[in-house]
Amino acid sequence: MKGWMSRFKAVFALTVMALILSGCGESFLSALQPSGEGASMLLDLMILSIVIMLFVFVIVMIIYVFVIFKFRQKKGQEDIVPKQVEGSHALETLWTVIPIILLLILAVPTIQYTFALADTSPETTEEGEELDQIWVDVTGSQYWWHFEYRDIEVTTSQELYIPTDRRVNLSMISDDVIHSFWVPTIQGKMDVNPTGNTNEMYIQAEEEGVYWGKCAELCGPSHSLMDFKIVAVSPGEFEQWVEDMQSVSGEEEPESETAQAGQQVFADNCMSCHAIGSSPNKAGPNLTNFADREKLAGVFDMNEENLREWIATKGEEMKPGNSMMDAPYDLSDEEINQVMEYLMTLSPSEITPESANNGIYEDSDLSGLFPEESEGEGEGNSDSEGNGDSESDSESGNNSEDDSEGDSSENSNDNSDNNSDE
Amino acid sequence: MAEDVLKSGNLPENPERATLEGRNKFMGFWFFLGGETVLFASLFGTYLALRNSNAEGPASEDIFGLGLVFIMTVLLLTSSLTSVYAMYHMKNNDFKKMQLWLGITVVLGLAFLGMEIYEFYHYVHGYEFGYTTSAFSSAFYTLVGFHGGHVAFGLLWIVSLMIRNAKRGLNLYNTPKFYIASLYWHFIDVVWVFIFTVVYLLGKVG
Amino acid sequence: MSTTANQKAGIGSVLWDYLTTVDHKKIAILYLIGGMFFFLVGGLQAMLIRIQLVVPENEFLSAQFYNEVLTMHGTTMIFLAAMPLLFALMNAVLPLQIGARDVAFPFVNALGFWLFFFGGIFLNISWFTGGAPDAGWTAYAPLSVFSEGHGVDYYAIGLQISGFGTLMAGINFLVTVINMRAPGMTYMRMPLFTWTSFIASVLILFAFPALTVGLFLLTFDRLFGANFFNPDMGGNAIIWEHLFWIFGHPEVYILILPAFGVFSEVIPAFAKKRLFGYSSMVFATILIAFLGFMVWAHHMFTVGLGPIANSIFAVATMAIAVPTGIKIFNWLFTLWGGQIRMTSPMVFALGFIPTFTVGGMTGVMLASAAADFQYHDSYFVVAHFHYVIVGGVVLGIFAGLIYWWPKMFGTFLNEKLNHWFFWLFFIGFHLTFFLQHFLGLMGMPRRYWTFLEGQNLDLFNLISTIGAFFMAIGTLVFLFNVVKTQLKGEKVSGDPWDARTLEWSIPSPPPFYNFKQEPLVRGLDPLWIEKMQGNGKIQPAEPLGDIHMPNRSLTPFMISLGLFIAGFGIMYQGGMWVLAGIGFATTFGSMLYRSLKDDIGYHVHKEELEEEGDGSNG
Amino acid sequence: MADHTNSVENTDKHEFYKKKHREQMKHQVVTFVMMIAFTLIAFGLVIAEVSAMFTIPIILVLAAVQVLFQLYYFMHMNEEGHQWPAVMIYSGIFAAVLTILALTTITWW
Repeated sequence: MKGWMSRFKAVFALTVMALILSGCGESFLSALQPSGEGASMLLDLMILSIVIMLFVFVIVMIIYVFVIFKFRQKKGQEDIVPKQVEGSHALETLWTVIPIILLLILAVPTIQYTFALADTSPETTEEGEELDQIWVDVTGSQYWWHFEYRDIEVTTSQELYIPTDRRVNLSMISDDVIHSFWVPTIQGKMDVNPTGNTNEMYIQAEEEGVYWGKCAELCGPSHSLMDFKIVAVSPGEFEQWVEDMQSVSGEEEPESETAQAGQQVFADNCMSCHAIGSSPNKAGPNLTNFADREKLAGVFDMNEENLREWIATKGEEMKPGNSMMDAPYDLSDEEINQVMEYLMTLSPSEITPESANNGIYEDSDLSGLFPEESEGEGEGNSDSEGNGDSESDSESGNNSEDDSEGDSSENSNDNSDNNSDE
Repeated sequence: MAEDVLKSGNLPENPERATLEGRNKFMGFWFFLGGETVLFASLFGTYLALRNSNAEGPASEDIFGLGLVFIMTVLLLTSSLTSVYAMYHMKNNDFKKMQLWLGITVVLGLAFLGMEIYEFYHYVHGYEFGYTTSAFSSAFYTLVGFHGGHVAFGLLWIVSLMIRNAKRGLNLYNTPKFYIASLYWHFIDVVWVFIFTVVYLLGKVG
Repeated sequence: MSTTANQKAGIGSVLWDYLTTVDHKKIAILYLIGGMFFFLVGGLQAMLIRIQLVVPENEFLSAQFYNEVLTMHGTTMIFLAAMPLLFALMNAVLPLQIGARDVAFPFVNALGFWLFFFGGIFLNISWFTGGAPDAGWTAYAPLSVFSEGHGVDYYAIGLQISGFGTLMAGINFLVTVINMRAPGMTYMRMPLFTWTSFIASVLILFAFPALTVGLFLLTFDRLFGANFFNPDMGGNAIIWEHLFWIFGHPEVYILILPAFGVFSEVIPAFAKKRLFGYSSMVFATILIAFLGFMVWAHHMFTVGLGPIANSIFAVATMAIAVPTGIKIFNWLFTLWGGQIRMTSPMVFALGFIPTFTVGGMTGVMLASAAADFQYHDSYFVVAHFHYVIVGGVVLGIFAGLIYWWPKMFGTFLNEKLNHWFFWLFFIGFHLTFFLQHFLGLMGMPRRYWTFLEGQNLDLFNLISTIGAFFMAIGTLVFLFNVVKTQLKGEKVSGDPWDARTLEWSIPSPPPFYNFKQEPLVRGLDPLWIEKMQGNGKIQPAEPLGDIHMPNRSLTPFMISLGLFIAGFGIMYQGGMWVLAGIGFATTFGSMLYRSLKDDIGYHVHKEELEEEGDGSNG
Repeated sequence: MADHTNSVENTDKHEFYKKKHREQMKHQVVTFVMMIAFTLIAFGLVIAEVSAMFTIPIILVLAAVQVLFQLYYFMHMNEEGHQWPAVMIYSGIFAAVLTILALTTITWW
């Protein structure tokens, strides 16, 4: 009877709790309004722990309030000497055993979820076939994010496009100090270490949308401005986006004359740090689809005024301590205008953050992105598995290998390049 | 009791713990050694984590020579024994012999320290294995250097005790001091046992 | 030699008295002044932080300055405010509670204080020489290694100096408890505050060396080109995180355990009942300390240690909730059936119970490794540790200060003002921090200089800032109360609270030798026993005789001053190496002086003692 | 807490102590010889290049035993009045083992 009652109470409390919590924050940012598999699991776990803890809290408070009102000394009682109780084995055993049970209830799902979230092996369909995995090499730098899609030669920065039909695996490393990759609505956070300790996690969005990501580890003055976005689009849109991005070489000539002049200025002054088209990680963000971005430098509204200030002041006031402040360029107002015009032409794809919010769902099995699949299921799978394996090798703590590499952050990038050459 | 403690003469069994001050020193110093254990553990841990991170500089197999290390080990182990002898004579209230054995301890310690300095010099100039060469070199010099610093401090301590008390023999005021100095010396030896095992021998084995 | 009376003296001689004192009660006052000073400095920094976050995209502080303020707020509050204030209580009370005339190492005790003091000053000088440390109080490498200027050097060297002081203070208390207890004061009769201070000292002994090493490595990396944390040369930043948290987690218990001890004194005293389940309280304390050493990696769940390590540390962390829960229920059941007097220390203790329970709840939630992926480094964590440290440690410190104030100073703080202080502080605290739990889950990471508009974070941040002002006003009320009370200087009896333990059996403030005759302890809560079964006075364990006292000494001050000077030399190098030479010469010279000079103390003679009344609390 | 400042006059007792000390000293010399022997074995194993799988555990065990010798014989932890030192040293070793384990297993992955 008691068990039934408590279960009922738990379900009731859970529902109420979920309702209260979901009123908190914005749907693109709040961990309490999950839109991804990981964040949903985590919210379940959070609610379970809150319910258990509230149960304890309520008991403590009942005793507490009772005791304070009941046993407060009243006028004229100053001489009463209460009984000096030494303790009670029964009671003490009770409040040792019950917490242990409650903690066990929490510990079991905790461990399950901890392992589940760390699992980056391929997903399987209902028929037991392995889905192709998308791996993205993430690099965190002061104060921006770089994303390289492994095997499909697409590079982007600041805004990561993912399809909604499957998990996207991330392999993360930092270029300088420790950062932490956090998209509260999609998945819990994971640190991005500089030391050759590559971290892996998966993200999965259940619905289309633009989700805000944050850096969660103090990384310098502009730590609070190191935002990024996850743009979750339907698989068909994602496939198209990839194809559009792949077709950019950076040599395309813009239509207007000002923009052409801007392209020249850009090539002379900016190309040492920035790239357009697929390229290895450089000192500054990749600008292939710059004009499609929702935000400038991750946090500012994408408008002319902001862009001008950014280029003219190198973001000194906007993002203190950013590494563009060291860039040697010196542009005239006219040149800035030209570069701005050129930058605003960098819109290679129809698929933009708007596509994530337009409610159009295009289906695809993404097989176009994995050409080796057509040669035969088995081979394709083993190949993508191979990637996972090479990563898990380094995960198993092969010290000597990692150490001897010294600059293994670059090596891991090289590896992925090699893979894509094959 | 105060002034009595300065009188030399017959001492009770365990003179180092005969006074409250002595017991306090004795206890406090042991606890300090407990803390030192964690200090060296942190250094050992750091070293073990970085021992393969030689960043294209020399690796442990390339530079460590076991001959020198073996001699250093024997020197330090022997000095541990000689300081036990010193305490033996202290407990028998034989001041002269205690001083003699402490003197031998100091000489052995100095020899150890000299060889360590030679070893470092050799690495830096013979192998270009400097403090800033790699994470491995930093960890190596820091760990072994911390131990060397402890040896140097221990030598200074014992020598100043010997000089200070040279003319007045043993009493209840200075026996605890001698005793804890010898505890310190043994502890240094304990650390070295791990250094030669973990740093040098494991460095050779790989 | 025996200067017994505290005659009115000039500023110079008072200053000299405090510079050279080895009396644990005066050292307590020094710790109190130092700790309070830094508490106010840290509080000011907290206010700056809250003002900056009052509205989105505020530009009250620059990004760099904000990072310096947040780093120094954390560092100051933990190392320079909370710990010394606890040491103030321990020094003032612990020897009295065990019936000792002094601590085991009076000289080392003074040295501990001066090292802490100079370390703290050293750290704060950074404000005036080009910028304070800016890498967070955790100083994660490699950010702390790459940090420009000398800020982080000040952090590393300043904490190193004050860390030595803490270690010595810890060893001193350990030996004091083991060797200096009065006859009859067995371990299981020791007051809980003594027990928890003892266990906290054990933690200090084993936790601080890890910090010492970590700080050395950081110093070497920054100043001498070592490569421990430099990824390009094979270094590994994770080592710093481990070393820091191997120290940092026990540090949390170093702070909270003595606060638990304070509550375990205050609650029985004002419930007029002995502590419920004394032995399980002792056992729980030991268990917390033991488990506290095996859980540091729960600060590192998101670092990428892998699911196996995360699970192990998650379960170990959850286990700590059990002994902590035992404590909470034991306090509640001490109250049960008692005669509760709502004095101000008691109000603090009662405010602590629900607040700390919330802190403990969120602690268990954080222990759930996977869920921590959401909480970690968000405002949820900020809220959690302020609930534990303000709701536990700070409330404990103030409860203890107010409770033992008569014993330390012989005066009585105004109760009405204390209640005002409590309510302003308590309400302000919950306003400030409760909503921060939600801010964190709503997507606000910690250590954010500014937050953007349109994220629905504005309202809660505003409320939080308003709460912070309440806390500030409350603290000012307390300061006003202290000044007012001390100016008035009304003397109180030895036992103004009608309390239970040994420290209340002697006059307030106690004579410099504490106990005229060693007390004979007949059980737990010795004074209570004598009140119930005897004449209310503790029986002596020895006939009146000469009392041995240590000599005063300036050496601790000089040793610390030397390290302080040397710190600048090591940091600025170049021509400043001279300073390092001078500093180390001063330090080692003073140490040599100390060890060469026979310092055997002096005696207070029986005849002098007889003139001074019977030494009871009368 | 009386202090035994009065020295022991009794010569018989004195002789007894001396004899006891000599006994202990013998133990300590034996200990020393064994420590040297252990050192020789450890170095010998490494120089002889016996397989690492075999050598590493052996030399670590030899080191641990040497440390116990130092603690119990040279530092007299086997004598009475050493309960607290033992508690603190073993606590220190406990913390030390955790530290080293963590730093060797979960700093690289």
